[in-house]
Parts: sequence; C-alpha cells; structure tokens
Amino acid sequence: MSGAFDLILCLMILGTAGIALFVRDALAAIAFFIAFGNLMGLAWLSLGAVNVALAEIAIGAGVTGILLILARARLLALGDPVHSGDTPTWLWLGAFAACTSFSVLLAATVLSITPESGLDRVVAPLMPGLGIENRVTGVLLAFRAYDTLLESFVLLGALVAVWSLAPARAWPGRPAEPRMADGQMHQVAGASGRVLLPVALVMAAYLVWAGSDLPGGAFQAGTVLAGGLMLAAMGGAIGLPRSDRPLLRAALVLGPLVFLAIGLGGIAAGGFLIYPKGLAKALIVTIEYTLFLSIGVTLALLVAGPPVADSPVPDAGGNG
Amino acid sequence: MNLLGLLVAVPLGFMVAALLLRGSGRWLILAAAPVMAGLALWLALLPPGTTLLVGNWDLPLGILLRADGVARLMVLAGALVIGAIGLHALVDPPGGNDGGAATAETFWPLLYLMWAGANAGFLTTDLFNLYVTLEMVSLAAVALAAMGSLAAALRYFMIAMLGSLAYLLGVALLVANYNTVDVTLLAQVARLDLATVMALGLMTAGLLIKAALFPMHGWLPPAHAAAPAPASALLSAIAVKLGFVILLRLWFEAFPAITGSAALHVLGGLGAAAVIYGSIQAMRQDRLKPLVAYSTVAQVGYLFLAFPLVAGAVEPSSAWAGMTLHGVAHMLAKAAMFLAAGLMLKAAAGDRIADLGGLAQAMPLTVTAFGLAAVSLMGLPPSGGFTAKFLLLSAAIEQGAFLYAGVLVVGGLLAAVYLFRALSACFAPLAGAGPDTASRGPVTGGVKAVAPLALAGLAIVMGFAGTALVDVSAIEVPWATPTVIQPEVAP
Amino acid sequence: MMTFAPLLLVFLPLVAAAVSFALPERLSSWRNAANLGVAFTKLLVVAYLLNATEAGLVFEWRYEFLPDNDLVLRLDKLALLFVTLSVFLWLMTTIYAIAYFDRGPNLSRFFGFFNLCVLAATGVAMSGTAITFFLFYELLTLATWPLVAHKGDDKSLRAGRIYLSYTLAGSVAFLAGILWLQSLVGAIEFAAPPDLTGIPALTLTLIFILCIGGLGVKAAIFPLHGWLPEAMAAPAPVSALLHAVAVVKAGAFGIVRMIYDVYGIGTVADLGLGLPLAALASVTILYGSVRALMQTDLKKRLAYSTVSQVSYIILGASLIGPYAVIGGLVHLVHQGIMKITLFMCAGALANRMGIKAIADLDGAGRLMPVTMAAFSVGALGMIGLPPVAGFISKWYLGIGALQSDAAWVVAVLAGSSLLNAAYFLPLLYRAWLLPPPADRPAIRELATTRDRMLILPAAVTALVSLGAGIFASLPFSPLAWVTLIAEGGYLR
Amino acid sequence: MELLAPEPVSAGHIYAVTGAILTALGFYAFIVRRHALRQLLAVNVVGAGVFLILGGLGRGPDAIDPMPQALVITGIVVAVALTAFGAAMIVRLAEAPRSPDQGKAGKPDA
Repeated sequence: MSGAFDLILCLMILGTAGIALFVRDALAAIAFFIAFGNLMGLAWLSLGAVNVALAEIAIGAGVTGILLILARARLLALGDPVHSGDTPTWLWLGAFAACTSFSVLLAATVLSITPESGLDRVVAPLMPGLGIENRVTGVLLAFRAYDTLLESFVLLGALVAVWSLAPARAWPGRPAEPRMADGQMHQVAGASGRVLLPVALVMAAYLVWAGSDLPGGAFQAGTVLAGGLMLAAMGGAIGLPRSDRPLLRAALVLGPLVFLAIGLGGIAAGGFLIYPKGLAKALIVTIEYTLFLSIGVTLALLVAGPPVADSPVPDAGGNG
Repeated sequence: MNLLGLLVAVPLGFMVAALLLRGSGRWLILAAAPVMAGLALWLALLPPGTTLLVGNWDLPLGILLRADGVARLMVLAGALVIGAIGLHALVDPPGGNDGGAATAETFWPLLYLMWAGANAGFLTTDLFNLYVTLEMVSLAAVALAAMGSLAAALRYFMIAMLGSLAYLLGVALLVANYNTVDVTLLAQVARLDLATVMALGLMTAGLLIKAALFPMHGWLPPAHAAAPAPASALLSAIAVKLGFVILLRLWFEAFPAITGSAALHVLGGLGAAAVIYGSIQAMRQDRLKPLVAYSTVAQVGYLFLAFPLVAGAVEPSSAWAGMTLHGVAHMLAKAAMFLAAGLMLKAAAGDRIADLGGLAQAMPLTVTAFGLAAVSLMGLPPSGGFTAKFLLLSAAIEQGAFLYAGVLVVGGLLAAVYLFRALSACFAPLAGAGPDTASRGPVTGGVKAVAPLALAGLAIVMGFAGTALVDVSAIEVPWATPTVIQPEVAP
Repeated sequence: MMTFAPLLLVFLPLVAAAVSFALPERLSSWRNAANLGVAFTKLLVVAYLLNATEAGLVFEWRYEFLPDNDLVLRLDKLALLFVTLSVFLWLMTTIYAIAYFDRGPNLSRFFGFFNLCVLAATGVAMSGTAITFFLFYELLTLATWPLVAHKGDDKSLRAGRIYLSYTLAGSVAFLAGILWLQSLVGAIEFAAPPDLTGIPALTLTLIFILCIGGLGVKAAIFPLHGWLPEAMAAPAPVSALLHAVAVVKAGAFGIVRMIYDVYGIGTVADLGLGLPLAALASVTILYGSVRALMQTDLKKRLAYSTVSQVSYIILGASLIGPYAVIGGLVHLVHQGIMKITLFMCAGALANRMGIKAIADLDGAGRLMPVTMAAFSVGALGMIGLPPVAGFISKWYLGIGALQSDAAWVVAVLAGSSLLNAAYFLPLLYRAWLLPPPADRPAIRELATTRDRMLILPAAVTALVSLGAGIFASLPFSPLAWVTLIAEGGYLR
Repeated sequence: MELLAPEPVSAGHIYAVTGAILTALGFYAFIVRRHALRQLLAVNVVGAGVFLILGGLGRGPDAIDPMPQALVITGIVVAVALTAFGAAMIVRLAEAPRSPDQGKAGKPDA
C-alpha cells in the first residue's frame, strides 16, 4: 500500500466528512455521510482490517445511513424541514477556535504514540486452542466474549428503548411502514426484496461460516440479513410484525440468550464464559449463528422504529 | 467456584425473561429482587481478594472482575435500591398516562439492563469493558428519562453520547499507548506522557458529563424531574454513580502518580461549586421534583469534593470510606425520596411545593419516608449521610482544608433549608380546601409507602453500621498495592 | 442489667414512640395507656438506678459505631440527674398532654415525636462521648420540629422554620468544634477528659467558642435565643418540653459537659474563658428578664423568663467554684420543675378560660384556685423566695460567686431577682386580688377526669418544687445529689 | 510531521491523524449544527474518528492487531444501536412533543 494512496484516501475521507457535516441540505449531508462511511471502509481495508471494513460498510455506512434517511423522510412528512438554525457568531468562532486547538493537540498526541503490534503476540499462540483461524473472531467471541455478550444486550436494549417510545394507543402494534417516496422505486424494491431476501440469507449465513476462519462474523452477517429484511419490507414483500409476537420476541432474544446460557454453562467448566476444552469451536459457531439471526432481526426493527398507532399494512406474515 | 459473573448474568437473564413474558414480565421482580439481594449480600461477604478472569483468559487480553470494597458496597446498595424500586413499580407502575402500555412493559427490560450494566461496571477493572457497561446504563437511563420528557431525554442522550465518545477516545489512546486497558495493569506501567494526560483528561471530561458534575449537570434536572417516579429513582440512584466509580478507578487506582494535586483540587473545587450551586438552585425551585433533582446535583458535588481529601489524607482510608459511603447513602436516600415524592405528587393538588398541604395527615408513612431520606441527605445523625459527612469533615479538618470543610458544613445547612421547606409544606393545612383537613382520609394504602420507607430506613440504619461499612469499603483500596504509594517515576 | 440499663432507658421511649406511631388515631385510650405505662415503667427503672448509682455503680454500654468512635451510653451521677429530671417531667407532661389534647387531630404523630424527644433527651444525658452527645442532640432537634410545627398553621410553620434555622446552624458549629478537637486529640470521652496540653491557646479558644456557640443556641444564650419566644406558637405541652424537659436543658447540660468533662475547669480557667462566659450568661439573665417585663402575652413572658433562668445554670458552670457549680446544676433541676409548673398552668388557663394575655388574668385565682396556686408557687420560686426550690439555686450561686471573687455576680443575681419579682408579682396580684371582669366567658366545662388530669401534674410539680426547697438537706433531694456529683469530681 | 516522528510517518499515523481531525470536525459540527438529526450525524463522525485513531495506532507491521479490531467492531455496533434510538427519539419528538408537565405520571388532567 503506497503512502500516496493512504494520503489521498484520508483527504477524501476528510472532504466527504466535511461536506456531510456542513452542507446545508440534509439529504446531501446524509448522502455524503454514506460515501464517507464507504471511504472509511476502504481505509480499514488499507489498514488491513477486513473485518472492520465489512462492519463499517455494512453498519457504519449502511444501517446508519438508512436510519438517517428514514428519519429525515419522517421528519419531512411531519413538517420539520431539518434545517439547523443559524449559529450565533460567538458560538461558532469559539467552537472553531476550541476545536482547532483540540485537533492540533489530539494530532500531536496521536503522533507521540508509536504504533506497534503488541497484542497480536499474545493472541496468536492462543488461537489453536479455539480451533478457529480468524483472530478477530477469537477476540470477539473468546478472549473478550464478555464485551460481546454485553454488547449484544446493548443492541437488544436499544430496541426495547425504541419500543418504549411507542405512543399510547400504538402498543403493541407494528412499526410504521418504511415508505418509498417514489412509486416505481417502491415496486423495484418490492421485487428485488422478494428476490434478494433469500440471497441475503444465504450470503449472511456464509459470512458467519466464513467468520470462523476468514473475515466476517455475526455482526456483519446480521447486517446483511437486516438489509435484506428491510428491503423486502420496503417493497411490501413482507409485513412488519407486531412487537408482541411471541415468535418475534423469541427471534430477538435467541442469540443473546444462547450466548448467556453458554456463558453460564461455562461455570460448570470452571467459570463464567469458559469454553470446555475441545468444544470451543462448536460453541463459538453456535453463538455466531444464533447471534447473527437475532442481530439481523434487531437491526431491521431498529431501523423500522417504534410501533405507530394505525399501521395500514395487514398482517401478511412476519419475519424471524 | 467463582460466581462473580452471576451478578451480571442473572439480571440479563431476567431481561430476556421479561421480554419473552411481555405484559406479565413485571412479576419477575418478585423473584429478581430477593435473588439479586442474596447474590449481592454474598458478594459483600466474600473473602477479600476475590477476582474472576472472565473465561480464564489472562490479563492484557482478558477481562478481570474484582470484588473490591467499592464494588461490594455499590452492588449491594444497587441490589437493594433497584429491587425496592422494582417492587415499588409493581404497585405504582411507571406508565400511568400517555405511552402507558409501552412504558409499562418496556420499563422492566430496561430496569434489568441498567441493573446488569451497573453491576458489570462496578465489578470490572477493564476500561473498554467499562465503556460497554457505561453505554448499557446510559441507554437504559435515557429511555427511562424519555418516559417523562422526550425533549429532556434527547438532550440527555446527545450530551451523554458526546461523553461516551470522549471516554472512548481516551480508551483508544490508552490502548495504543500501553497495549492494555486494565486498571490494575495500568497502575503498574503508567507513565507521565502526553498521551496519558490527554487520555485521562478526555475520559474525565466524558465521565463528569455522565456523573453530572457541575458545570456539566445541565441535562440532569429536567430529565430526572420529568420521568415517572421509579424511573427518576433509578436515574438519580444508579445512573450517575457509574461515572463516579469509573473516575475512582482512573484517578486513584490507574494513575495516582499522574493526577497532580492541582488537578485534584480542580475536581474538588467543581464539587464544592456543585454543592453550593445545586443547593441554591434547589432552594429556588417551586416544584417538588425539580427540587429533588437539583439536590442530586448538589449531592454529586460531595463525591468529587472528596477527591482532594482522599488524596491529601495521611491515612486515606477514612476519607475514602466517607466518599464511598456518601455514594451509597445517596443511592438509598435519593431513591426513597423520588419514590416518596412520586406518591406525594399523585395525592397532592398539583406539582408545586405549595400544593403539598395536608399530606402529613393524608399519607403519614410516605411523608415519613421523605423525611427520613431528607435526614440522610442533610447529613444529620443518625444516618448514612451523617456517617459519610462525619468521615469527610474529619478528613478535611485534619488536613486543614477549611474551605472544603466549610462547604461540607454549609451544604448540609442549605440542604436543610430546601428539604425542610418541602417537608413543612406537608404539615400545612390542605391548600384551598377549607379547614377540614382531617376529613381527608389516608389516600395511600400502606403498601405503596413500603418501598420508600424501607429505603429511607436503610439510609438511617446505615448510620449505625458505620464500622462494618468502613471495613468493607477498605477491601482492596488502591493504596493497599505497593505500586501506588511509590512516588511518580520519571517517564 | 449492668450494661443494658442505659440501653433500656433509651429503648423504653422508643417502644412508646413506635406504639404511638403505629396505633391509628381513634385508638386514643390504647395510646394513652401505652404512653403512661412506659413513662411510669421508666420512672421505676430510674428509681432503681438512682439507688444503685448512689451505691457507686456506673452503668455503661458501648458500641463501635465508626472506627475509633464509640457510641457510649454511660450512667454517671450527672447523667442520672438529668435523666431523673426528664423522666419525671415526662410522666407529668404525658398526663398533662393527654388531658390537654383530649381528642385533637394528629395525636399519633404528636405522641410519637414526643417520645422521640424524650429518648433524645435521655440519650443526651447519658452520652459518654462527644459524638454520642452530638447524635442525640441532633435527634432532639429533628424530633422537636414536628412538635413545634404541630398545629400546621402559618405561625407554627414559621416557628418551626426559625427553630430549625437556629438549631441546625448551632449543631453545625458544634459538630465542627467537636471534629476539630477530635482531629487534635482523638475521640473525646467524657469519663476520660482529653489531654489538651500542647495545643495552642488560640485553637482551644476557637474550638470552645464553636462548641459553646453551638450548644448556646439550644440553651438560648443571648443573642442566640431568638427561636425560643417564637416557638411559643406550639401547644402548651410542647412548650413544657422545650423549656423544661428536654431542649434548653440539653444545651445547658452540654455546656456543663464541655466545661467540666472535656476542657476541665483547669484549662477553662487557664484560657480565661470562664469570665467571658459568665459575663455573657449575666447579660442573658438581665436581658431575658427585661424582655419578659415588656411582654403582654403570658406565654411570651414565660418564654423570656426561660431565656433568663437557663443562663443561671451556665453562670454557675462558668464561675468555676464549688458552690457555684452546685448552684448551677441544682438549678438545672429546679428551673425545670418550676418552669414546667408555670407552663402547664398557663396552658390550662388558655385551654379552659381562653386566657392568653396578661391583662385577662384578673380574678383567675378565684375561678381556678388550684391552678393559680400552683402557678404562684412556680412564680415565687422563680423570684427566689424561700422555701421554694429557686431560693436554693440562687443562694448557692451567690455564695459561689463570692467564693470565685466575682462579687459583681451577686449584683446580677439581685438585679435579676428584682426583675423577676417585677414581672411575676403583678400576675399574682391580678389573679388573686383583682375581681374578674363582668364579661369574662365561663370556664369551659370538661369531664371530671380530664379536668383533674389537666391540673394534677402542675399541682404535683408545684409541690415537688416546694419539697425540693424545704427538704433540700435530705438524701436524694436535688441538692444532695448535686453535691454528690460535685464532690465526685467537679471540685478538683 | 517528519520532525515529530523519528522515522517517516507510517500509514497508521496518517489514519490516526485523520481520525483526530475527524473527531475535532465532528465536535465542531455538533456545536454549530443545531438540528438534532445533524447532531446525530456529527456524533457518528466523531465515533468514526475515534475508531480510526484506535485502528491507526493499533497497526502493527502488516496489519492491525486483532484486539483493536474487535474493540472497533464492538464500538460500531454500540454506535448504531444508540443512533437508532436517537433517531427514533428525534422523530417521536417531532410527532408529539411531550412536555415535561405531561410527563408527570398519573395526572391526566394536569
């Protein structure tokens, strides 16, 4: 990787970020944000972090982008033009000065640290015991599985938090239908959703499978599944489920619950989250598959938002 | 067998169960409260030096859970407080009005999420793991705050996000600089360089937002005041404490050699300012819940006022105990006060303090709970608040830190001013309803007052268990490890 | 019994308090029975303890409530003096309060807090360490507030607010003083006074000022007395409690403890702190009397009289001579008995005849002879006429002053007695010698038992204050007991 | 930059410095862009900057350490979870601004 490429990429990242942050029009801002996310993915690739690149493009750019687009569309429909008001001069001057000095200070700090590969030395010898190749998966689901366990509950908790916003008569209803402004687009999305959903499922499953040894993993795969589900829902191929459907609830908690159960089962093997010898890979793969399913459904519902009072779509089947 | 993980896993299990049981999930608290109280009590009684390497992965990589004094006290108090709040929410459900059904159901998983997050945060020594737990707690906290006022919750959310990111940035710098984020390891390798100072500064700034220390407190009063009573109680008792505990880990354990006395006095000064400012604001409120919320701003101030006192003490244990016990006493008393205030406002004519007239007759038990909680918050004996203040004041006088001593003393008086204002309003005759206050029968059955009364009672009883609590708080205090007492090593 | 006796004394009022809080409003007879029963039981316990203590036993209970800070309840002779006083007056006030309120509102609450007050007063008396003392002293503040604000009208709430602002500020100063001293000498035990050598005189003086200032609020030393007249808004039994049983006494008692058991008379003398305090007490005595003279409201006049009288105790303590100490300490008892008589009478007059202003007293003696007789005994005692108990106090104070070469104190005593006479005698004159006005409303008819219960306590305390004067030389009289205390250690 | 580092600035450093600038840019935009949705976007940019610092500094001779990678993935997931909640709140607030008074439980008449 040549230094020039890195430099140009970084400049582009900064440029897109600048536009995303400061352009007047909200839609343009979001578009540039998605572009920014994809460039970030490239940066991660260039850094040699394929796992992160996948996550960044799928989640950082993809899901976050869709979230912002949907939110803007809903705000527009409610009569909020999404214009930020004028900033007082003193404020932006002050903020500018503060942030400039902050960035200089931070850059100096960053440069004062020598990048080194310290922990890889620790991780590498431990990998054979797990029976998988992907070291990032090893860290995520073994060495720091505790972080990941808690994180899966953060995701679940975020959905609960979104649901808690449901208005009085809407509970336990369906989320608002993610509308496509354009009729034709709607049909395209519907058709492609029908086709793409199975494809997405297969792709996602592959990503999980690959995640043991190659880059990939539950989160990236879950995002792909969520993307498929959302696209299908946008086109009306599937209806969004009521939030109290038992099957839905089961799908949501499956991954975290299995993870938790395996962690507690570890107590029998000596302590919380200990994988018994020889079973590590099997357990990790189990966790990954269940987690991927739950993450996919959770992310899709997170994008859909809280239930609304009168959802026009009849119950045409659910997901999960 | 080491069961430290259960303190996190069990509430998570209850969260899942609550989600699966949907509407009837609320009854789970009947099991959760005793189970968690039992676990927490077991934790408090463990022999010193109990730790757990999660998954048995060694340190620079793995995550260490440790039952030190702070963790024991906080987890135990948290279990009692959250358990009581949960039981209270059975009889006084949080979703009374708009958004009722969704609020009533989602309250429970959020409660368990916060419980797990708080316990995880109190127990872990890993700074990145602390980031995840911080987000667990913040997420639940914002959602709970949104049950009252969305606008306030959104404001809280935004500022909390910034705080989290500042904290995460600090963690990132530490990872790069030391290849570890474990507090116990950092304590051994910490050196004074730009990255460390920057990281510490960023993390501190982020955490001060979460702990709502003046002047980063702006989000707290509207969010805490508007939420339904059980949610307010959780926010004030639990949510702000985690940031404080992480700061303890950073300032006294990981980087004691780097946090110079000037920096400590900045924190102490902010704490003192918070005490005075929060109290004055509380005095100016004419509605009850904002008053109680501003009291939290003031009480958080004491926690940070204690920082320079701990660092400057010859024998830091007693100041340390004063600081931790203050946190615990505040948890109990403030939760009790918010629950009581919620009941009082439901019975009162309006939400102003002037509307509280007649309540001393109508709901004596609830007003008593409010009063007992007030006693602890004012630092009057016998109460946990007094024990804490006694220890802190002793430390301040011993060191000749008369400014801090003065703030401790004046803060207690100011608290008395605003809390007794609310209390004496309860003694006034029923506002605008003629002389027949007596005809107004008790409006709450005894059941509703049980939880606030129990919590306030615990805050009082704490005042008699001082020695035992001080002993617990001293388990694995940072300066017990020799690395910390060493003077700073030149980088 | 040896260790648990002090605990029992604290526990008994707690039982009464718990029962009172728990019983619903309408079960008034149960509540009354419980209160009287417990008060009476406690009196019996105290009688036993008096006997045992006189034989030289010391009861002590100890609990480590914070590291190096013990909660100590210790029954020495001085403690028992105050305990006996408060227990006896508690019984009287309970009887009186039952009759006074009859079936008024919020009595569960009233009796609950009332018992907590007595608990606190007992605790203050028995405290063996400074921190224990502070604990109960604060409890007293808190438990008294709902009583002062009991009526819930604007005036009572205002009185409660003023009471709290004075007393809480006082306690804070006191706490700061204790902690400062503790940071220098470690935990302060009254039984083993700390060694103060080597501490700068200025520091000691400042600590002394903080502590006495803090305690002086409750003892109503000028200029910290402002809350006491305001607190007259409270019902009569509460006034009795404030003025005689618990509150002002706790302050005065604390000052005695500070001078004799913390600093020690030697140190106080060396620092030259006795004289200023005596002077302040003298100013308070005269000031209170003058203000009392200016009042037209009966209870207010009595209140200012308390301001004046309590400072006799402080005067006695600060003069640092054997007779002065005895005079001061014995006045702790005598003032309590006499002042409670006056307040109970004033309450009965207000309750039954609506008499509040002094001008309404005309002819009251004829209509309520027993009440007015008791009142007269109390008033004469306050002036210091023999054979009422007040005479003993003043006599010993006077001799003590001469012993301590402070002849000016005698002038203060004489002046104060003249002022006392000036504000009490006109009352007696009006009550006994002037005819009742024609338009006086009739006496409110009460049930016979209630009527008797309203008068009986005052009559008993009046008799006791006579007895304490007449039989002062007998064993177990207040004077004899105080002499025992003084011989036991305060005459070093 | 060459002056600060002993050897020519590594690729890791370039990205880390980019991350630092992104962070500051995001903070600045957060302050001056007052609309909540734009602030949410700004927060995400700050997050991306922080992750880039984490990654850039965690880069060894040929690739990033697995541990910082894992931390970044965790961070990204947490960020998206919170962003979703934030976006939902912003929309709900525009839909039905619940005032603090309405939030008072059990007082439908207030």
